[in-house]
Order: sequence, then C-alpha cells, then structure tokens
Amino acid sequence: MEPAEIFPHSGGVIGVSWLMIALPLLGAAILLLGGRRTDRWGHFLGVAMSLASFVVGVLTFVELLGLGEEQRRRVVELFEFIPGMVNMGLLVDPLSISFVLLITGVGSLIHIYSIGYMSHDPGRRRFFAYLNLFVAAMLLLVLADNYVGMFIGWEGVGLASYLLIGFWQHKPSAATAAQKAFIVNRVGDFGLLVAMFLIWTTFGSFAYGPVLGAAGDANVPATAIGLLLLLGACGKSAQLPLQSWLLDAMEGPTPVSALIHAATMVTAGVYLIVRSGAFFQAAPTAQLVVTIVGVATLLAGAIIGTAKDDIKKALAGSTMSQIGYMVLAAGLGPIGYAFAIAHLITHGFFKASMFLGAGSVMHAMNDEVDMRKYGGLASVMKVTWATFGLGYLAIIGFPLLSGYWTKDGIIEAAMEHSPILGWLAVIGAGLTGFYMSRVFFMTFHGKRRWAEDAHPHESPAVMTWPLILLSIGSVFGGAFLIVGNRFMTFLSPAVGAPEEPLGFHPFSVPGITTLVLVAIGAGYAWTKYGRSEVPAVAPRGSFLTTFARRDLYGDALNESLFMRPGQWLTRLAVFFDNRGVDGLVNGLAAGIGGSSGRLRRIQTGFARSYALSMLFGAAVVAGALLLVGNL
Amino acid sequence: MPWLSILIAVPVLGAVAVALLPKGSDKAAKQLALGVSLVVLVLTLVMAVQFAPGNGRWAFQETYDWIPSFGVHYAVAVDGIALVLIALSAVLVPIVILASWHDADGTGADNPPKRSVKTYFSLLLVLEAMMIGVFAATDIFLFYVFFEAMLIPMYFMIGSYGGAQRSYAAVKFLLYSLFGGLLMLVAVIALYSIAGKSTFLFPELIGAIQDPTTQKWLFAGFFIAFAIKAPLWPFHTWLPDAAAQAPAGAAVLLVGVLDKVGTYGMLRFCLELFPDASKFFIPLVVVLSVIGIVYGAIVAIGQTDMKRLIAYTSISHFGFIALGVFAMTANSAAGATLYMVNHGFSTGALFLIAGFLIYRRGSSYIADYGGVRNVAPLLAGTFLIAGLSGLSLPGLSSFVSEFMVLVGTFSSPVENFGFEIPAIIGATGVVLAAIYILWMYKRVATGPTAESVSGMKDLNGREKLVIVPLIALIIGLGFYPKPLLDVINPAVGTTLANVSVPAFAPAHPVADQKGAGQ
Amino acid sequence: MNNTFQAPTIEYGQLAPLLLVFGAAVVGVLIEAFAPRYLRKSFQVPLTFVSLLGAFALILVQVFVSGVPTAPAAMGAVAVDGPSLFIWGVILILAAVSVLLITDDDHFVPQAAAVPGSAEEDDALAEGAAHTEVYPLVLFAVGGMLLFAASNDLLMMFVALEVMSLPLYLLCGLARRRRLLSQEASVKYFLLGAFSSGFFLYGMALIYGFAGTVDLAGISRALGTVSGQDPLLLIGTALLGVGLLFKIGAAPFQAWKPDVYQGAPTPITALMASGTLVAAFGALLRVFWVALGNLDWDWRPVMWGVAILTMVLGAILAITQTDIKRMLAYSSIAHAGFLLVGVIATGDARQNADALSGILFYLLVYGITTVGAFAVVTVVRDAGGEAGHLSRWAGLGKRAPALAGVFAFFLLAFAGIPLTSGFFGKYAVFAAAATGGALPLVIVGVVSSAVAAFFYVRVIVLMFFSEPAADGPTIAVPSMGTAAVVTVAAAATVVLGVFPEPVLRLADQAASTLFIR
Amino acid sequence: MTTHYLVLSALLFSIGAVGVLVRRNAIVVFMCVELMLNACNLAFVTFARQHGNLDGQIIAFFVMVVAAAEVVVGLAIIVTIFRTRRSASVDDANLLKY
Repeated sequence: MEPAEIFPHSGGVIGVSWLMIALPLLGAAILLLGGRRTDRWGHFLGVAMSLASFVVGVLTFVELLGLGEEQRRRVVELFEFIPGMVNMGLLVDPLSISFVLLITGVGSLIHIYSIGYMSHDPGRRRFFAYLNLFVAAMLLLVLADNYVGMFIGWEGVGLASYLLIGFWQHKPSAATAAQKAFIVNRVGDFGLLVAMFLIWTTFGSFAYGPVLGAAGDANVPATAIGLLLLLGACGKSAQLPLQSWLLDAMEGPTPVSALIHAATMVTAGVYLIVRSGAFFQAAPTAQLVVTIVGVATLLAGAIIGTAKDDIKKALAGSTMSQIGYMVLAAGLGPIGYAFAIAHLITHGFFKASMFLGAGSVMHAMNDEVDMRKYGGLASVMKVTWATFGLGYLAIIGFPLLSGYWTKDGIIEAAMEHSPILGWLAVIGAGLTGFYMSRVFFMTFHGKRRWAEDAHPHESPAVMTWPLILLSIGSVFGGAFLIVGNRFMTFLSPAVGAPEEPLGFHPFSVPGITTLVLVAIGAGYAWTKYGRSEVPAVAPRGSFLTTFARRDLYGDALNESLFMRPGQWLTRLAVFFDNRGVDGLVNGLAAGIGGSSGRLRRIQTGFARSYALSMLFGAAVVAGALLLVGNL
Repeated sequence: MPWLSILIAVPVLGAVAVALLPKGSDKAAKQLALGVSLVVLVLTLVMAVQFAPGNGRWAFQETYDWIPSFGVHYAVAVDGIALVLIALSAVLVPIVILASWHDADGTGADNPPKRSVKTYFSLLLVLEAMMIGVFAATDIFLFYVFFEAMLIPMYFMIGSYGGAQRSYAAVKFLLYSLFGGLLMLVAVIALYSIAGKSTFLFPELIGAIQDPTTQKWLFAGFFIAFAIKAPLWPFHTWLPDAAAQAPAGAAVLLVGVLDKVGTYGMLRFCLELFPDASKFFIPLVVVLSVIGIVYGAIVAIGQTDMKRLIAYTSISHFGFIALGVFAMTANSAAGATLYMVNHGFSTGALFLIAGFLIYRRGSSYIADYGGVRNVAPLLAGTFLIAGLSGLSLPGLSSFVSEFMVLVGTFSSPVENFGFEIPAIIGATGVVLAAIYILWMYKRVATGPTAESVSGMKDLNGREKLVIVPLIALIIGLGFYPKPLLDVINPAVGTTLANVSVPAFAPAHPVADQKGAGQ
Repeated sequence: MNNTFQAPTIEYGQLAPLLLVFGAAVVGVLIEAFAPRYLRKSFQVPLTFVSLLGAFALILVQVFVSGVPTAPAAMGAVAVDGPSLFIWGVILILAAVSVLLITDDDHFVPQAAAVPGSAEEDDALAEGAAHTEVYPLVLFAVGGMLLFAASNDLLMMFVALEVMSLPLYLLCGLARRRRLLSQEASVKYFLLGAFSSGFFLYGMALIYGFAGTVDLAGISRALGTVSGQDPLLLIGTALLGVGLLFKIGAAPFQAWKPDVYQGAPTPITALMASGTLVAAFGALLRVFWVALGNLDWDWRPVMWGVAILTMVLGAILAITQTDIKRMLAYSSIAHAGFLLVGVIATGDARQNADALSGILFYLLVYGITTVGAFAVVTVVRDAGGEAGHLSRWAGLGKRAPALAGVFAFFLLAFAGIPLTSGFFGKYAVFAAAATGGALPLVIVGVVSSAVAAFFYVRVIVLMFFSEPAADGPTIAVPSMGTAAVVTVAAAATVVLGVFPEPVLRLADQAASTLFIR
Repeated sequence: MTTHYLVLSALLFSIGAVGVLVRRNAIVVFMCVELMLNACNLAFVTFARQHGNLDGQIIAFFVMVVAAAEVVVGLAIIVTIFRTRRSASVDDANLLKY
C-alpha cells in the first residue's frame, strides 16, 4: 500500500501546530535572554513550555484521529523561507505525530525529573533553556514538511546536543566530547547536504509530498540519494562508522543522555530513513546497505555494552545497539517501518527510564559512574530498582513487556528478508540479555562496593515519579502498539504498509532461540556479576574484552585515519601558506627590494662613470636606431 | 531626492566635522561620528523602504557629467544587489563605531599607545562614504575611483591604530590591493578605448565587447583585481596580516564590506561586461574557489591567533561566494549575494567579540585564553553564536546563503561544466568549519578558567548594544531571509540574463503544490 | 638666394612673455650692479614676481584676446602655439611658486665664493649677506625654459637649452648648508650637462647635414625628400635624443638627477624638478613629433625601451633610498618614464592630440605636486639644516600632523591614487597610450606604479606609523611664502583630483591644434 | 670631398668624449667638452659648405658664444669646488651616490 496523499490544512489545532515548536522556543529565548532574573522560576517555565507543547501535540493527535484514515496527512503552510526554493510548512501525519508525542511526552517527564536532578546546579536555568531549545528543534525536525526545514531541526538538535554535552564545559573532557559530537555529526550532515543537492537537481523541490511521490520514478538517482541520506542518519544516530561520538556524549548531565542520546535525538536517523522510505524502496542497494549498517551497529553496540564499567557508557552502547535494530528494520522497507518506529517509541520509554534510573543512582552515589563501585543498591533505592528493573526486562525482551513485542517483530521481519541478518539480530538479542543483566546485577545486586563516603538514598519524588510513569510505558507500550497491528495501521497512511503484514509467531524458531539466548546471557551475567564477587578494578581481560572496552578501536581508528593525518595536513597547509604562498609574495617584494639595493650601486657617485653610462646609452640608442632604421 | 548622493555626502561632511573638532574633544568626536553614522543608517533604511524591485533595473538613478573629456560620469544608482550591500555598510558602521569606542584611547590591556581619536572616527566616516559610493557607482570609472580611494582610509586605520605588526600589514594590504587595482585600471582603459563608446557608463557598456579574445584579456584585468580584493586563493595572504593587525572595528569593515567589493565586482562587472570570458574562465575560477574553501578552512584550523583564524575562515567563505557567482544560476548567484551580506554580519560579530576579548586580555593568541565561559558567560555565549553563524548553522543567516550557493552550484547547467564535484567539495567545508570554529571556542571559552582571564569582565552595556543588533540580524535573517532575497533575486535575474546562461531546470521536475521550484 | 635684404619680422606680441622675463632678468643683473646691497632684495623679489606674473598675464591676453597664433613667430624660430602657451603657463606658475620658496633666504649661501667653514663664510653669515643674484639667475633659467619649449628650430633650442641650464648649474651650487654636497651637485650637473649638450649639438649637426636646415618643419619636409643619407639622420636623431632625454632624466641618462636633486638647494630642486622637466618635455615633443614625426617607426621601438627602462629603474632604485630628496629624484625619473609613454602614444591627429593633452595635464599636476612636496621638505629641519635622511622623518605625523598629512597627500598623488590630481594625470597619459596601441607599455607603467607606490607608502609609514625619534627634527615655522606654496599645491592637488575637467579641457584645447610647424 | 672634414669632426668629437671619460681633472674634462663642441662646429661648417647655405656657419658662431658662456659658468663652479676641496679631480667629488 502506497502512502496517502498530502492535503493542505488550515484551522483547528493542526492549523496552530506550529505552537508546539514555538512554545519551547519561546521558553528557551526567555530563559537565555532573561538571564539571572529568571533563575528562580526558570525551570518551571521550561517544564511548562514542554508540557504545553505536549498538550498541543495530544490535541493535534486527537484531531488527526478524527479525520478519515486516508485524510491523515496534513500540511500547514507557514511562510516562504527561501523564495523560489523552500516554502516552510509543517507536515502533520501519523509518523510525525508519533514522534511528537514521544518527544514531548518523554521530554516533559525528563524536564520534570531534571528539576530534581539539577537542583544543586548553578546553571539549572540554562539547562532548561537548552532542553527547551532541544525540544523545539526536534519537533521542527519531525514536523517540517520539507528536507530543508528538517535539516534546520536536524542541526538544531545537534546544537542543543552540543550545548548539553558540554553543559559542564569547565571539564575539558565534556568540552571535548561536545565538540566531537558536533563534528562527527557534521560529517553525516555533509551526506545529508549532498543528498539535498541531488534532490533539488532532480526534482526542483524539497517538499516531501512531491519529492517522495516521484522518488520511485525512472531516472531518479535514488541509490545515491539513499546512501547519502544514510550517511546523515549514521551521524545523528551513531551508527557505524560514525558511532564514536555517542559514548563520549555521556559527559553530559544524565537527563540529557536520557532524552537526547537515548530516547529522541539519536533516533532522528531512523526517522529520516523511514520518512525517505520512497527513495530506499526504489534503491535495493541502498536498502541493503542500511540493513548491513543496522546489523553491524547492533552487534558493535552490544559488544561495547558488555565491557563498559561506566553505567552510562554501558547504556550508551545499548542505545547504539537498539538503534541498530531500528535501522535494520527501517532498511527492510514497509514491512519493517512500523516495527522500527514502534521499537523507537518503546525504546524511548525503557531506555529513558533506565538512564534516569542511572541518574538517580548517580545522584545517590555522589556522581559515581563506575558500576564496580555500586552493588546491592536494590535495598536502598526501591523505586529506582523497580523502574530500572522493568526497563531492563523490557529491553532484553522479557515476554509480554514492550521490548519483546517490538524487537521480536524486527527479528522476524529481518529473518523473512534475509536469514543471515535475522540470525545476527538474534545473536544481538542474546548479547543484550547478557550486558543488560550485567548492568542490572552489578548495580543493584551483589555485594555493596560503595566508596566510603557514599550514603545512597532514594531520590526525591520529582525524580521518581517520572521513572514510574516511564516504566508504565516500558511495560505496556509494546503490546499496545503491536497487538493487532494497531501501530502499523495507524502509520500506514504516512509510510505505506506491506502487502502482507507480518503475522505474530511467538513460537517460531527464531522467537524461541531469542528467548533461550537471552536467558543464557542473563544467567551467565547473574553467575558472574550477581552471585560472585565483582573485582573493584576491572581485570585485564582477553583481547576481546579490550577490544570492546576500547569501543572496538573506533577512536583509535579515527585518530590514526583522520585526526593525525588531519593535524599533519593542517600543519603542512599552514607552513605552505606562510612559506609558500605568502613566501612568494614576500619573496617578490624582497626580490625587488634586493635588486634595488644592488642596482643602486650603479650610481657610483663618480661623474666620469655617469658620463660613461651616458656614452654607452648614446651608443646603444644610436645602434638601435640604425638597426631599426635599416630593417 | 538624490538619495545616494546624500548617503555619500553625509558621512563625508560628518568626517570633516569630526576632523575639525577642537583638540581634546575625543568624546564629542565619538558621539558626533556615531550620530552621523546613525543618520546614514536611517536615511538608508528610508531609501530602502522606497525601493521597488519591479521598477526597471536601476533605482535612485543620478547621472551627471563629471569629466566629459574622459567620458566619465558621476553616475550612481542601485539595483537589489547594490542596495543590500549599501545597507550592510550602513548597518555595520554605527556598530563598528560603537565597538571601537576605546580603540584609539590607548586603554586596552596590551597598552596600545594613545592615538588621535578624531582622526580614527573621521577615517571611519570617510570609509563609509566610499563604501556606499563604490556599491552605488554605475560608472565604471567612478567605481574604480572609489575602489582605489577606499584603500587609503583603511590603510591609515590599520597602520596607525593596529597591532604590533601594523605597518607591515598596512603596507602589504595597500600595495597588494593597489597592484590589483592598477591592473584593473589597464583593463578599464582598454575597455573604454576598445568599446569606443566614449563613456564609462556601465549600462551602456554591457555587451560592448564582443570579441572573445579581448573579453578574456579584459576579464583577466578586472578579475585579478577582484580576486585580490575578495580575496581568492592564492591572492589571499594579505588578508590574515591586515585583519589580524587592524583594530577589530576596522577588521570588520575590511572583511565585512571592503572585501565584498571584490565579489560584488565579479558579479556585476566581470559577468555582465565579459559574459563569454566569464564562461570561459569558469573552470579556473571554480578551481580557485574550491581550493580557497578547503584550503582556507584547513589553514584556519591551524591558526594560533584568533583574528588570523577568523581571517582565514573568511577566505574560505569568499571561496563560497565566488563559487556561487560563477556557477551562474539564479540560486547560486542570489545565494552568493546574500552570503556577502550575511558574512558581513557573522564575521563582523566574530571580529568584534574577538576584539572585546583582546581588549580585555591584551593578546590575540588563543593559547592565552581558557575558560572564559566561566567568568564571562555572555561574552562567551555571543562568541559562540557568532561562531555558529560562521559555521553556517541552519537557523542562522549564513546557512541560507551557503545552502543556496551550494545547491545552486550543484544544479548549475552552465557550460556543462559539471558543477557537482565542486559543490560536493565545497560542502566538505561544513565539516571543516565546525572544526575550526568549535576548536577555537573550546580553547578560548571552555575548560578550567585560565589564570590570565580570571578577572575578565563580562560584556558591558555598550558592548551589548554592539552585539545585540548583529545577533538579532543573524538569527532573524536565518529564519526569514525573504525580504533580502526578494530584493536580490530580480537583480540577479537581470545580471544572469545579460550573461545569457541556461536557467536551471530539474531533471525530473515535480509539480509542487506550493509553487516552489522555478 | 635673394640679394635684397629683408628685415626679419618679429612678432613682439607673441614673444612678449619671453621678452618680459628676459628683460626682467637683464634688469635684475643691472640691479645687482648698481643697487646697494641692502636694497637689492626689495627690488629683486617684486621684479621677479611682476615679470613672471606679467608674463602669465600676457599669455592670458594672447590666448583670450589675440587668439592662439597659427604660424610660427620670429621667422619660424619660435612657435607660440597652443601647446607652447599651455606649457608657458605651467612653467610660469611653477616658477612663481618656486620663487616663493626661493624668497626664503635660509636656503642660499651668503657668499658663494667663501670656502665652506672658513672665517670668511662666518663673516658673511654674520653680516646677513645674501646672493640676490639668485633672482636674475632664476629668471634667465625660466626664460630659457620658456624658449626651450617653444623653439621651432634646433639652433634656437640649443641656445634655449643653454640659457636654461647655465643658471641652473650655478644655482645648484648655492646651498647654504651641506655646501660640499651642493658644490658637488653643481659640478656634476655642469660637466654632465655640458657633455650632453655636446651630444645634442653633434646630433643637430648631423641632422643639419641630412636636411640642410635646422628648422623643425624643414627637417620634417626633408624626411620625405632626401634619400640615401639615413645614417646621418638616424645617428643625428639618436644624439639629439640623448641631449633631450638627459634633460628629462630618462634612463640610461638619469644618473645626474639624484645627485643634483639631493645636493641642490631645495627650492632650486623644486624648480628643476618641475619647470625643467616641463620645458624639456615640450622640447622633446616638438623634436620628435614635429621634426621627426615621420620617422616614428624608427624611433618608437627605441623610445619604448627607454621608457620601460626609465620607469622600472626609477621605481626600483627609489625603493631603497634613505634621503627624501634623493627618493623624490628617483620618483621624478619614474614619472619621466610615465610621461615618455605618452610621447610614444602617437597615431593619427586625434590620437596625437589626446596624447599631447594627457602629457600637458600630467606635467601641470606633477609639477605642482612636486613643488609642494619639496616645499614641505624645506621646513622639516634639524641642526644641520633640512632633515634629509628619511629616518629623521619618523613620527612626523605626531609632531606635525597637518604638515605630514599634506606631505602624505602629495605622496599619494605621486602614487596616482584616485581623488588626487596625480591619478588623472597618469590616467590621461595611460589612456592615450592604450588607445595608441602601447598597451604593453601601459602595463609596465602600472606595474612600475605599483612598485613606486611602495616607497611613497614607506614614507607615510615612517611619518605616521612609527614612533617619533627622541631627537627628531624640528618643524620650522614656514615662511609666508613656503606656507603659501604648500597650501596652493595641496589645494591644486585636491581640486585637480576631484574636478579636473576645466584644466583637462584647457589642455585639450591647447593640444587640439597640435604643434604648428 | 667634405668627407674628410666630417671624419675629422667625428674623430675630434670622439677624442673629446673619451677625454671626458678618462681624465680626472675637472678643467681637462671641461676642455674635452669644449673639444666636442668645436668638433660640432667643424661639422656644421662642413655641412654648410656641402649644402651651400650659410646656416651652418651661423650656427658655429652661436655655438662659440654659448661655449664661451659655458666656460664662464663652468670655471666659476670648478674654481669654487677647487677652493673648497683643494683638488680639481672629479673623482674626489663623490659624496653623492647610490
């Protein structure tokens, strides 16, 4: 089934859907411009704006549901952005509204949580300003009705991410991580930019409607566009080979990691691929590459996750891995889209819940992140333990919890598409079972390995309530979306639907294998980290462990492939500029000056030599005249 | 009303008035200069409001005989391109005056000697008159006169008020530019005599030169002058020296406006006077531009001095502008024109904020800073915003222009040159831009507070007044460039029509329900 | 051969300016002979000004009342045509302005015969003696310049050359300070000048041998009729050219210029750099355009070489100069090269008129700026007189901003920056040359201009961008005369830089008839 | 017929010119210049004969007068510098250079 037609829209809540973007933007502006005057109530304003955006989102959603299924793609025109090139408008359709609800919903919860988490930070107002800025940009990203608008949001969330990773910029590591995130993302953006060049050159338009409608036509360089879009997606979603920034990005405050680097922003790549599905469907090669990238990343992320002792980095590895699943699904075409987005949403819930839980733990443990210094926290932090546990169960695919539905769907869809991909995804699921269990057991169970001055305690209500609400989503979200193909049906006007929806086969071979592998993984983790002693210092481990700990040598690779040669190139260029180009200029000047210095010696000061030069000159002139005259 | 003549005359009279103030009236000189520049700004805005793009090519036209013996007219008029650049000058000058309030006082942290305040502000106003004049001139001779005469006030501003290496930088700047200008003079003379029209009026000279070989030679004369002015690689080495040594305010006008005369000249004169030669030289210019984009960015990464770094970023940006001009599509050329304006604002802001930093710390070396964000958050924040505009972050003004340039270039059908590759290489500039800007910001503003900046004060009221309008423009034009583009587009269209290049047509046009596209 | 003696006709009206200047010079000599020492100056100065301004007035009368003559005067010996009248006007203005500088006693030695540093000299100094002979000498030189530019036969030209040069040789040696340099300048100028007039004369002899006449028009006619005597003609042309090129200081005959300009008293340098150059160009044009105009295919390539060499050598050698006057001398050489570009730019009548008009305008603006620049040089002094060494000029912009500003402005005019008169001068000549097919020369010209700009700019750097030396020069309070010179020159440089049209038009009209034959 | 005179004139001129170059004493140098002028006179007179008109002869008179004037001025200058320097060598006057 093809995506539905897009209809212009005005009036109603959809007509003012731009408020969703404007409100948090206004919040950010007030908080940044207002300065210290807003310190006292700034965080409330931030929360309020985010919640207001959520409310508008819900109302929009309701209004959209009120329309006939084929009528659910609405474009709200805003203004002429670049005359003759880009008209800015918002596309409200099932795909974008799903994101809107996720972003504003989870976003609002994280806003609320941050009130507590950041309560002692002198920069709390600024933090909320950045969060609001992020929400606005992310909403623009998903709501824009054209590639340029999407790109503005795309870079806007990049900026917010930069600001928030570097929120504690006085730490050089944070500042470096922020910079790295931005620059690596820019590599991806380069791909996105070139994709847009191709789109414009091919279609003379950037608007989703006409462009995607014609994407499947002949003579469209769909493969090139698809691969370039994928490059953009890899940057934003930390897929191989542009994954390296995400682990470093954990330098940011934990709510940021939850919201931006787990639940929403990093999934923008998935959004992009799904939104541009028409190009990928027209380009099997590009699709294949997407699935390969997805699988490679899901394995790489999982491997990294198994070896990290830093709780946030372990979770970040997991995020990479889970997004790998989504990308894999998105690469499968219409059959995977619903699962990709559904997994994205449920992942948003359970990963946010776990990150916030990790934040709660860190809050309790004086910002200690090393899981080897945790252990046995279950008894002192009941709520955190419970909500984290539910999230943990959801992500490993514990039957009937959210992750079970969505991830299993992806595995089955992949299996149908290509058994190799499918089995690799299954292995990934097993790894997930291991590394998530490791995190859970190391943190909450086993012996207490706390530092001496640690006095863990449960977090305040403002932090625990969001946890509780998120874990509700972790538990029930999957079932709600998947059972009866509810989400697929809802999404189909926006992204199309497969001819034959995937049936639900809980007892298929892959399904069973997955469960078994997850159980083995979890069991192994229990024996290794739950029951037995966890050494306070990480053991040296095998080559494989080091491999995983060093992020699969991604940074080392970047360093030796790009940074060092880049530094040399820079030095060479500077040298060349100073000595070569400028040297030529200055050399010319010096040459003229030098020749002046030497030539002036001919002016010896002796009248007789002057006379000689005159006589010589006269002879030359006469000779020349004779020569010319006799020609 | 002779708007343009008034715009030129007011700052000149203001400059004379400032220069004639009695000794010791420094404060009055500053206030008077600011007042005059604000009057110019208001007049410019009033004029701009009356500008209607549809009414023929030229607006506010004035033509008088100046030197009939040479066929020279005092002829001024504006089209959309000139108008936005005049507006850029008129906006930047009051900002620069306000920002340069203490530049000549000798109060900076590096204890520069006290210099004549009157002269400084008087020169600034003279420069403003010439900047307006050079964009308004529609007589090629008059353009040349302003083109060269502009050098002198800037030369004195760099040489008298600049940093330690000021006289080297000033001389290099002047001689390099003068050299280019003189080559252009030869071309101007030859154009006059070969065209045989006994006039320098630009509109009458369009299409006057038909012979392709002649076109090429004359093109070369004009182009080298403009390439030095802009500056394009490899004629760029004067700029880092000049911009780094100039006081921040002068650097803003140098890079923000003066250098635009080069790219403006390419668009206005090279393209229209020598259309065939322009097309012939596309490969050369495009290669130079692309080298400039990448090379400028790479060298910028390696700089240790803030102002030099910003200067190199500008070299990269000028590559974009030249690329846009010579891709000769409506989008690329309009984008290039818009780029000229946006670059003025964003680089202007960067230079000014760097100037504030240097005024406080007394050094322009990046290594002498660290953790400025901790002690002066506003200063660092505005620095970041200006920097982000420099790296063309979407939502800030430079993005629109850079995007238009690159998209326009990529899609250019002109001469079947294959503009895709240059555009793609140009797009790598976005990655490099992120590196040079963010790395500079990181070293200057983040990390633990360096001892030397620990007492640094945040922006004061005057400085806020300087920065706020710039940032407002950067953000405003980032989201709503339409007012400028509506003025620029018709003018660019006329220019391209005179070059007679094929318009861009999408390979697979789609019916856009919202009328985008052609 | 006609046996009846015909009395020569002399058009006294046309020659009146000449006669007035020469007459005044003779009267000046008589004053030296008969007037008491203390009265001499008060006679001489008015006399000089009256004669120069009177001559200028006579020119105006000639132009606007009697009309520009269309035939040569004095039996074809003197051509009072448009270009001559323009050049005369220019010379008289420049001379008058230079004399304003000369009136300042401080420049001239009290007693030339006294050995430098001797008791005699001290006495003369104490007495306040002064050589008022300077004034008649200047008048003779100016008269010679006028005649040089207007002479229509080679003999007249030779005599004029000597009348112009001989007083200048003397004047060069009369500097009050640094007398050794002054005397050296004098002797060098004299010997080399005499040497060059030897060439001129021999060239003249050969051409006479070729044409049987020294009348310029006659030579021109003979070019068409005489055949088989080419070597005579060509060598004659070469030697004649050497004499003339020496006077304008073209390379490779430029060697005297820096030495003489540096050593001579600055007001005399101003007079030489402006008036002599103008007159010499007048003569050069007349010889090469009128007499040898039909030979242009032969002399043009050589002139190309000379012009290029002159421009390049002047510009390059000036870069490393450390004495301000010497630097201006090299600059003058470069400018002579630029003017030569105009001399080469011949073609049809219209083209010639354009080139001539350009040269005339250039001569005027360059002359005025030069006098102004040297006037500034006279007031920057230290203990030993004028502070010639450039290092002494450091920081002048801070001590005397107005003076330094004006000087900088003159330098920019020399460099040919728009909105100064120098720009239009250069433009006029280059434009004519480009139209006349000498585009390569124009390119060399602009490149040299760019090089030349360097040393002008260097002085500005010194004055404005360098810190003043602790024991820097003092700025003498300029005498009324000097102040007037600087003011007039600056005003002219500005006005001609912004509204050159009236003067351009005048030059156009003067040139439109070309040289009469 | 007149060729011999012309050759002589050229010879004299050359001797004069070379004399200017090789002699150091300013007076001698100056005399060499005079020799050059007189060589010219000889040429003029010869050409006058050749052309059969009197112009050349008249010119010769003019040249003599001019030469005399030149002597007056020249000797004055040379004497002055001799008194100052106690030397009439042109090579000693070498302060102005480069």
